[in-house]
Amino acid sequence: MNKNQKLANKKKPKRIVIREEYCMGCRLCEVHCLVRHSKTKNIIKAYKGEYPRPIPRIIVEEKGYVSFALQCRHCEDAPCLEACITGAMYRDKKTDAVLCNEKKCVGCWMCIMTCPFGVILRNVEGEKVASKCDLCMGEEIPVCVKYCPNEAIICEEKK
Amino acid sequence: MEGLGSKMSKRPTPTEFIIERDDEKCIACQACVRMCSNDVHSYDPESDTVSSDNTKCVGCHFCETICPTGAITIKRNPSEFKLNANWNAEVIKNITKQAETGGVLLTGMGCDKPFPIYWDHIVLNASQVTNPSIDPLREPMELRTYIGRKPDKLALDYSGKETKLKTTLDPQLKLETPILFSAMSYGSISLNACKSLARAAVEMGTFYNTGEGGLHKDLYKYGANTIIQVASGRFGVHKEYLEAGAAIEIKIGQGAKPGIGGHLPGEKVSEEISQTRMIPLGTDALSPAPHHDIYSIEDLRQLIFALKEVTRYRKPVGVKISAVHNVAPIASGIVRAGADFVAIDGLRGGTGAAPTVIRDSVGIPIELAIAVADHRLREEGIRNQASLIAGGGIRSSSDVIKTIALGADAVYIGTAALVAMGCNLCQKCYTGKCNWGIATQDPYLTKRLNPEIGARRLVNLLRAWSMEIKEMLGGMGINAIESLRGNREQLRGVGLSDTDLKLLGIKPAGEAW
Amino acid sequence: MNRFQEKDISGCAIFGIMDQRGKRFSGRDIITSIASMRERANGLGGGFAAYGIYPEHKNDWCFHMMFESKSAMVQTEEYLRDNYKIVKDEIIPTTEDKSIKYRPLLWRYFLQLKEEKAKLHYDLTEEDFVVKTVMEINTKINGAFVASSGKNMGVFKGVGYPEDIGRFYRLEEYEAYIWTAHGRFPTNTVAWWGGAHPFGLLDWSVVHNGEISSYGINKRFLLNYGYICAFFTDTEVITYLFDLLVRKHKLSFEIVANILAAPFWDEIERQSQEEGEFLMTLRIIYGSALVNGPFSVIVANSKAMVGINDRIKLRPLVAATSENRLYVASEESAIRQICPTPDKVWMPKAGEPVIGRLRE
Amino acid sequence: MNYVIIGNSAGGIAAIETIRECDKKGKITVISDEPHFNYSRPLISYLLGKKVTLEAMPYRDKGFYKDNEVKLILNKKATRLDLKQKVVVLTGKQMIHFDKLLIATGGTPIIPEIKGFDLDGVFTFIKMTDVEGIEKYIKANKVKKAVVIGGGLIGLKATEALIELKIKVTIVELADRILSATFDKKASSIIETALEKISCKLIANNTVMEIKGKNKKVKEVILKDKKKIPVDLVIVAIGVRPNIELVKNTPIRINKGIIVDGFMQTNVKDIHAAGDCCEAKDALLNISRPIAIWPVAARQGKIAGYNMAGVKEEYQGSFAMNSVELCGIPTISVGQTELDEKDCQILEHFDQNKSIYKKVILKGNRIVGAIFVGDIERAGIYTGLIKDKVDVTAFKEHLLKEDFGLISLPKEYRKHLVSGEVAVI
Repeated sequence: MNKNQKLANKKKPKRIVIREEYCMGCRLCEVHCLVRHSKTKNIIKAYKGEYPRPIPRIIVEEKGYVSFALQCRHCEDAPCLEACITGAMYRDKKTDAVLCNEKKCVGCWMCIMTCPFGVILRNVEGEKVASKCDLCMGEEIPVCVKYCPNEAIICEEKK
Repeated sequence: MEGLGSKMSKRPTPTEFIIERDDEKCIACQACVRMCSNDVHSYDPESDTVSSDNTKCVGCHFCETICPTGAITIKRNPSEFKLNANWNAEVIKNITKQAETGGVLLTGMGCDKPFPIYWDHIVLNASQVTNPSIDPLREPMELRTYIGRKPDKLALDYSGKETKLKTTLDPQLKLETPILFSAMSYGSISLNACKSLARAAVEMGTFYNTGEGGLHKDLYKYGANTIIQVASGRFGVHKEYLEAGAAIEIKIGQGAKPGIGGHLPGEKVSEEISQTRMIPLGTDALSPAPHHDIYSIEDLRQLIFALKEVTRYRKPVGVKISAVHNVAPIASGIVRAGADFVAIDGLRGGTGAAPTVIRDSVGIPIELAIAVADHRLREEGIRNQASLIAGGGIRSSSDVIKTIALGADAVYIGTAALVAMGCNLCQKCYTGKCNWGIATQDPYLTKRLNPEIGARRLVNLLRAWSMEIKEMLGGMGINAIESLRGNREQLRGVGLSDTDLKLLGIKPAGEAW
Repeated sequence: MNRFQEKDISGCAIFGIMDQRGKRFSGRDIITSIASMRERANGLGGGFAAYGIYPEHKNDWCFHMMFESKSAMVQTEEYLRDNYKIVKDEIIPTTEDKSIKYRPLLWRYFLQLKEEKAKLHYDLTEEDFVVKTVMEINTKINGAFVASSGKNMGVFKGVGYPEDIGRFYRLEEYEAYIWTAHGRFPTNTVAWWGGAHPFGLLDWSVVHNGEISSYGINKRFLLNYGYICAFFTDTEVITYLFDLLVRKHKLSFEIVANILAAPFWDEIERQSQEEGEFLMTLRIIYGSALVNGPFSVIVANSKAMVGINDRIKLRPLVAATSENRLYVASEESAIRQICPTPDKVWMPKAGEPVIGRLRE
Repeated sequence: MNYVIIGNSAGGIAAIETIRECDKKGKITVISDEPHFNYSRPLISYLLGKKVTLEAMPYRDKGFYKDNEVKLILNKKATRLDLKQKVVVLTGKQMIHFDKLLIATGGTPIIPEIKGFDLDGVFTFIKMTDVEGIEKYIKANKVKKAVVIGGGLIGLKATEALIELKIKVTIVELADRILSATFDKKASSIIETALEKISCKLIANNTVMEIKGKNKKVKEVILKDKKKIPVDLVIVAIGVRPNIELVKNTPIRINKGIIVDGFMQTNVKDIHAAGDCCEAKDALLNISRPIAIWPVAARQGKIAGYNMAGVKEEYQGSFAMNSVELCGIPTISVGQTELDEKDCQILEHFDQNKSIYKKVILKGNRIVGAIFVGDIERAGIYTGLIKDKVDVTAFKEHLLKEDFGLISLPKEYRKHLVSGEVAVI
């Protein structure tokens, strides 16, 4: 284990907090989420040159002037984890994040049925798999947090 | 000719801005479409492309900032009228607009005309050899400032064993840095903007000013760092309001619109604003040009003392005026009327809405105003009796320090604070469509200003300026701001006329002590 | 350029001796000690103040005058005669000294204010009237300068090294209980006799080493109280500040030290509530009298001698006592030159005054 | 502490995880009568249809038992319980002592009383061994035609898998339509139409009376109406019932399944039960009954695990729900999907062209059931509303709108969902 990994291990699990009062509805979180989960990780190529087009794992809801982004809450008592029949949905030991191993997922959608936030999406562009927020594993902070221009999505350490 | 008066008669004029969209970069994510309050951008699902309508663009640059690929550039329209020093493009456009509408031209922010900026013709001193400069990173450097009436001398009580203080100071405002946020009302700016200012004032140990919009219930908790304004409209003025702040400021005038009142259009008078201002929902909030209970200096004195009575002499009561020709004697009159501080707002001071012609043609620059007012008060031996706060177009720490050296105790910043919060001076505050969420009450837009970010940016600005002021002070070998205040020996003029130099009370560059 | 319009910027050596019993002694010692700090001066100014030298005229105002022309003297005398009874006037005795090249006409007057003038100016104290006289002469009569205007004291100064000036004025022949001295190193002003130190007003005399960056506001602060700073010297400003704060506002030297070299806010906050409030009030009222920039200064009047440093001690100041004598100097060596084994030698802290009072 | 778990599927494994979470030291022994170290039973149709490989069947990886320090006993059936000695007796008379026991023996297929059930080529469809048997049989006998008895979820998933293998399938269903237990008529008909499109034949209102064979191999089924269908393979999928063989004739109380309390404990101290073999609280119906679905088994296993390890956790009850993609159409049904219209209010959205059907069933001001066919995005939000028994009066008209989301919910409830703050409703 190198030093960086050691440091990463020490990090306290984070959680993403959504603050609808500051969401402007620009949807840049969606844009950057899509790019982060594209093959090329290049914003222009992801939009203009990738087929199937990648999909964002964050949802922006809007009604009137209220809007907010929403992604997996990585629940402590996650119903999707219980419901997953393949073991594709798992809890990352290091970060406590709920992740989906898309290679294992068969698209039974039990997770969609049980997720009370409705933030697990069917990705049917390629293999049908459940698509969800992975907290941008490998990034310092998730890109939705990083690029939200108004700090409507913030990262805070889990209590 | 009857009836021709104010009918609209439209004729297209060249747009002010051109929006350049780099189609190779545009990913049609529609962030610009969603964000523009002026509906400049639109998306065509058929071709999956975004296009822009230049005629609606006000040049606020929000879309440019938000565009994730940098595909948008806002440029000034290079289309030019035949070159004419007298009848320039602005003049032609204004006449055309008025020929169409028959109305007064409105604008926002401060005077943008090329009057001389005296700050840019004043330079500061620094220590060389004969005295050491001081490094503010290593040595204490003090910016603390007290605003309020000071006695001419200390009174001591010698009656007891030990000498005791007999002087009881009049109420003072303690500033950790000599910069305050000037009056911007809730109404002219959003509640989030007010919150940003208030929180920044709390963190930096300074003050923000309610303007004439009353005090929203969410803002009462910042009272210790609030200057409560009483203006001609008396919006939202009640006992609780007057007692909520640390000081009271009677607003007589504003640099951007000396001599005229204010007008908050009914569309901006939302539920919350109507409650705060205590006016009916959706009605225009009109501030009269004068206070109708102040037609003379005696009347002002009565109001000053009425306010002092209400607050039981626990809070300084000041008066804000715009800088006009007689600013010095007026300031003197105000001090003699009992004000604890006089705020002077110069020609370049901002506004949420003012007739363009007033904004650009009335009043004098703050540099001259503060210099003559300070001088006058000293001449009369009453400088101690009130503090001077100068405002109106202060853009940098250099402007701040020069203004203080000219004689101000502290400065008010308004426009600079707005810029820190995002404003790009498109001057369209009066439309209520501010894309930055500052000069608007539209809930779609106000949420764009996260007060945490706003406050942080304001704090950063004040920190940066304070640090720069300390550096400059240190350079002069001074470690307390009071030793610079009114210390015009530290200033020199460059390229100023003898009259300017005389009025500013400074020597020309090149002249030694 | 008019020499009056240039502010003095200087380095300098300062020295002061006081016999706190009031016992008078000759000026020989102080010439010796100031000579030892020759390095600190550059020959462009030196001077002395002496207290107790005119016991026979101790109730008369004594003006030490410098005239650059006969006409200036005539005008001045006319003005003085208008307002005062001239008890006595005489040339200030000097000796020939090769090092002293040019010299103005040096004259002293012993004066008593005419009663009718005092009545006419009932709103002024006699001291205020004397101050007014000094200001009038200094600003209105071309070529005339009042070097000192106190009682039973005098200022002796000129262009040259201080020891030469001292010999020139034959100071070994005078006896005083306070002597202060100054060796000047002006950096960019034209040397002239009036510009040398000490600066005197009433019985105040000030010798000063430093440069005051707050000069501009100190000057305007004084203007608020009717003091017109005509000579563009820091010394003048300090003199007036002492006159204002001690004579007019009746503040003690300790308090004045806390105004001129005010403690920092964080230091004030560390004090007890009462003390903190006192210091805060002082700073709020007298902020513009804070003397900012490097200085060490020795201020004297007929009753006391005070040495103070700036608030961060950017200039040297040493003090010593030996029996009844108090010494204050730029350098310890200068003290030991005439008092090799003092009882106590110390470096006053920044802003901490050294105060010697005449024991009654 | 000596923990013994009988059963190695959803309930058992969830129990292992929670016991280990709370008790790092105790000894855990798992007994399974299957040879596989673990696998996901619902995946067997995917395995048969070759959508997943054998390697993908386990839903916990190989290191799972080692990491959790579990002693795994495979291929041994627990045959008897000695409650006095606190001992489980295995095949071969091996005895395993326990301090705490979890019975998670799952379900057992319901076998109809049909003649010829014992013929070769007749299979149930529950376990991996079933798939192995079917695969072998198909290969050996070049199976072309099959009959699936039962048009429930298992039957349909089996059908789908067989169709993938290019076998013609006829479904025989006793009810008037497929998926009658979980779907309403409209939902059923969408799937029936889709089945037709892939040439799957459905015979409803009917049942198999007899299976006939030749050389002991299945050849033909005879329906109730005497109609004969020639077949090469029969899969019986008419449902499961709790597997309670082990506890019969013990003091452990049983009804349809093993009866447990709110802490998943049976009437005998230190003996818990979880999963398809037991019956626990149905949160919607407020009765005890077996709900044989994966998420419920996992939840019950988890609760049982906590309580066995001494951490008091109460089971809040569950309700029926199913998600399955049939013929490429995703479907979800939650809660009570068929109620008498007098007792409830029904909101419906039906788009025949797009084969999209959504239905929300309300009782009073609360949602008690929902069906989604074709478009299941965000269906979990409704599950949540059912589970939390949220009063939907304020946003009832938004429930089936296309943009329905958390934004349609009252701000306070939304905040509670997003930030975990306590809801004030």
